[in-house]
Amino acid sequence: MIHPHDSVLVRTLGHIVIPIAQLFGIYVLVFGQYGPGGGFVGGVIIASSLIMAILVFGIDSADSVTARKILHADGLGLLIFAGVGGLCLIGGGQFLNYSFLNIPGLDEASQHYIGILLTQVGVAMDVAVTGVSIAVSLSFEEDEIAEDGGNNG
Amino acid sequence: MTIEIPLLVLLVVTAGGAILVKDLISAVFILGSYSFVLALVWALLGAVDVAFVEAVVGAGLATVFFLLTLFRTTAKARIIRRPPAPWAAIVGLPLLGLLLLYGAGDLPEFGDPTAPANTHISPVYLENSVADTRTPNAVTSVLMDYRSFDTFIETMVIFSAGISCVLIMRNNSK
Amino acid sequence: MGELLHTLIQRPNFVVFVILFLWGIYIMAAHPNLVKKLIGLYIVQTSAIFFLVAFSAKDGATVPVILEGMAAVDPVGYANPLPHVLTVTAIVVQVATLGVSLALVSAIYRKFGSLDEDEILEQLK
Amino acid sequence: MSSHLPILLFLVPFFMGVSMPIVTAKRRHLCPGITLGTVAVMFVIALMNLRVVLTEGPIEYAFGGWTAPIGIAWLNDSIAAIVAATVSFVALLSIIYGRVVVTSDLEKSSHYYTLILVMTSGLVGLIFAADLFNVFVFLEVAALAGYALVGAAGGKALVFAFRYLLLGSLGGTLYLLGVGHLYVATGTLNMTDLAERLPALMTSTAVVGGLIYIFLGLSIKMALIPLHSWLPDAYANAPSAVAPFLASTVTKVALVAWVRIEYSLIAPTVEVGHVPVLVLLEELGIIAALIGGALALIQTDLKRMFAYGGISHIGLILIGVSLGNDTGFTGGMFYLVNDAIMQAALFMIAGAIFHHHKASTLDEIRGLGHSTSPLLTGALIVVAIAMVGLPPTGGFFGKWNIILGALEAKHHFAVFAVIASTLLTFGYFLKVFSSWFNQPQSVAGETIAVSGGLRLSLGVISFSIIALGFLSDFVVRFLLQSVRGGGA
Repeated sequence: MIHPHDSVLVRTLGHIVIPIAQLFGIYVLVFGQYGPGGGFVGGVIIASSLIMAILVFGIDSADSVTARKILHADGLGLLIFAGVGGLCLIGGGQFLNYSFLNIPGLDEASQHYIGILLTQVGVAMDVAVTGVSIAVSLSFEEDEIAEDGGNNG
Repeated sequence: MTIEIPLLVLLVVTAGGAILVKDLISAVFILGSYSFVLALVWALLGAVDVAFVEAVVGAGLATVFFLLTLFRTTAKARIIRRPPAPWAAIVGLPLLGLLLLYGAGDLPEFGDPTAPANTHISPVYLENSVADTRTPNAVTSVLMDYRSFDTFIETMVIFSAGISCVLIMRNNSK
Repeated sequence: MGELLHTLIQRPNFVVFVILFLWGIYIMAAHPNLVKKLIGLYIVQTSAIFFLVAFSAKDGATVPVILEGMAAVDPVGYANPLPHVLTVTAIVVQVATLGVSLALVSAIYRKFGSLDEDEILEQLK
Repeated sequence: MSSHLPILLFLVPFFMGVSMPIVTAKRRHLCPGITLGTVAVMFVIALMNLRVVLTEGPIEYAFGGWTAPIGIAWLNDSIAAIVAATVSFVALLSIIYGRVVVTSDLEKSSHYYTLILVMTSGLVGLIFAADLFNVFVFLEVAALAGYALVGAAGGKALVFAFRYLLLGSLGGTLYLLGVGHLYVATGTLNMTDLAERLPALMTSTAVVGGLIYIFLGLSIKMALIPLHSWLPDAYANAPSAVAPFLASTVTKVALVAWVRIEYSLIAPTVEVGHVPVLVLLEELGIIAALIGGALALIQTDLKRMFAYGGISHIGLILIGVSLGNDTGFTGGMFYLVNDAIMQAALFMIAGAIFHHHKASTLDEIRGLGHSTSPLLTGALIVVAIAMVGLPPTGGFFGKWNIILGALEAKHHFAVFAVIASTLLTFGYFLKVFSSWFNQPQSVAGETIAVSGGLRLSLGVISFSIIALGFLSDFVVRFLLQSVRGGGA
């Protein structure tokens, strides 16, 4: 069992660092198409900020409510990814052929751009949720997690 | 090349440290620095995306996972004995080493721009990335578009890893 | 033999790869401690990935982020993106495997109270 | 639409598996039903796909609309269609069976069912993949789910799951290293493209080294002797409910991946130091078939014995596909289909015996033949006949074709190995039956009530083992289609 940290310094820094890390994660995610980064890195950074929240404030505290909630979204990111692919299938193309996303008013290359962006978001969500989920299952006993914070298992 | 050599030496040293250090928690921290040195080497080789992923995933997430596991063990369990060498390793490793040398015998020169890997398919990605997908970062466009199915499966690997962890830990806590 | 040594010295990347790969496998096979085995596995996996990147690097090439925009691109000036993609995928697979293996280690520790393989096998008998 | 069938076959279990934790968060009791329905739909799609391939021939599926060397391609040919149908058939029966013997804590976990479905879709992808790196990621999906399912039994199984994980990951890494060598030497990952570029490069040590790594990596995954050590412990301790599925599919599908690579990349004329590569592979198969059979003979635990039997059959299949002629190849592939079903049946029987009688070793099953349900005895006899390879079961025709192929290639030692492994199989089943029909030490009396699910799964699987014998002609001709179709 990992106990919440009671040093004031750590908690104050946590309040400052965690939102910055989350913001940075989102930045890396969105700008993955222009520079290094993308879904994986963005997702991992967001995951680590949430893990930090759990470690600093404890899993039951109000500050790690996002981290607790995110555990319920298991698989949602993957479903977004598959959904984009499935839309292409429905649109008449092959799986993940973004040309068949059929977004009105966009040429083919822009549809690919949108496709990449959406799938990146899916990847980031999946990575973030899984990162937190693995960290939580490695550090807490099943019954230590409050009812609403527990993973669906 | 000149900056690389010290980094490569550092790589071997950190790997050796992670392997040889007796205290598991120190070993994990050294492993984190190993990952970080690896990320530096990759950044030097022009693989910025890989370096970024390695720095965040290898040095960050992997270290966190290791530490979270170790924090739940007692200090007694973390004491390490000296390992005896099993015969399978003594026989198998030199063979594998010979195989590695054999396989590398006529690999293309390091960094050769005319090597097959650099001339066969990869130019297509570089030339068409912007026109096809409006994405200047060719790594992202290959990762999420040209070979997006691999990425999809990989995301599935991560998902099943998360599910697996929950299943294993939950099942055993009873 | 001398020729071989000569080529090896010219390829420090390859030498480092071989050292890491074999050392990692040795630790995986020989060390009784489960966490050390995982450290060995981690080193083996990263060394294989290292091989992939190091041997498809391109001299005089820069980061594969195309700056010309829609203008014609000269592929010689940019690093090959494909190995980077494979590598990113492989790293993430590696960390996923690490997560599952640590969950197994943790569960084993809870069940048997030890991280030492020989002690655990002793208990299994 | 028909060209999308493989991806549908992959997406159906994937989608249901991933949404399972969300859908059943409040209704946990729905999990088994959903899983069963999903796999049933899969089986139907696999049959439709079989029909499409039968009429239209091999179909290539380009993901994202990027054609082969640029993007990722799947190849839907007769080998893939048949193996995919087999895998979904085995999965269907294993899940029906699994509901009978599943432990209560696993049954309540939606993650357990998610992992089964994720693993199934991973195996489907592995069957169709025609891209070296795509094979790698699918290997890892299937393997990761496999480690967790073995470990889900808790206790001893955790240790063996950990060993399985170490060896399996090492296999994956070796495979990746091989892919790296091939990529650096040729610049491509697609198998068809590689097949065009490789013949000129076959003298390159990098290419040969790469192929050796790929083979080593996949040998670990398919448990080829001497890299088999993870398998018996892992499968003997895995939860009874998934053991049939794991034992029948994981190693076979890894072998299918190797067969694809071998068949498209290694021509019979390829030599390493004047020895044809295929002959080397055949020798490895012979060693595995003989040692595996011998090891099975000395086991006293039923599941371990059957696991070693499976290891020895992997060797047999490798002999068949490495003979370098069509007869041997189709024989090997047909035997692979049979073996998948037989392994599933064996582990179902072993699991059912353990479930009903708490018996797992040869000593403990002594005399059970007199007291247990005749269904178990009947199924055991049918599987034994098929494992030994007597007509009219499918096992006979597979072995027969392998022997014919070996005679055609004039490899008499291979013929000897097939026959010897048959005798070994006969030997260990003799051991099983001699204790099964032994006089009971104490009359246990009452006949156990066999539930409907067990009745159904064991009945159907025994029937299909015999039916495959009658279908053998059709299947072999169908397999020939992809052989004659050229390429892979």
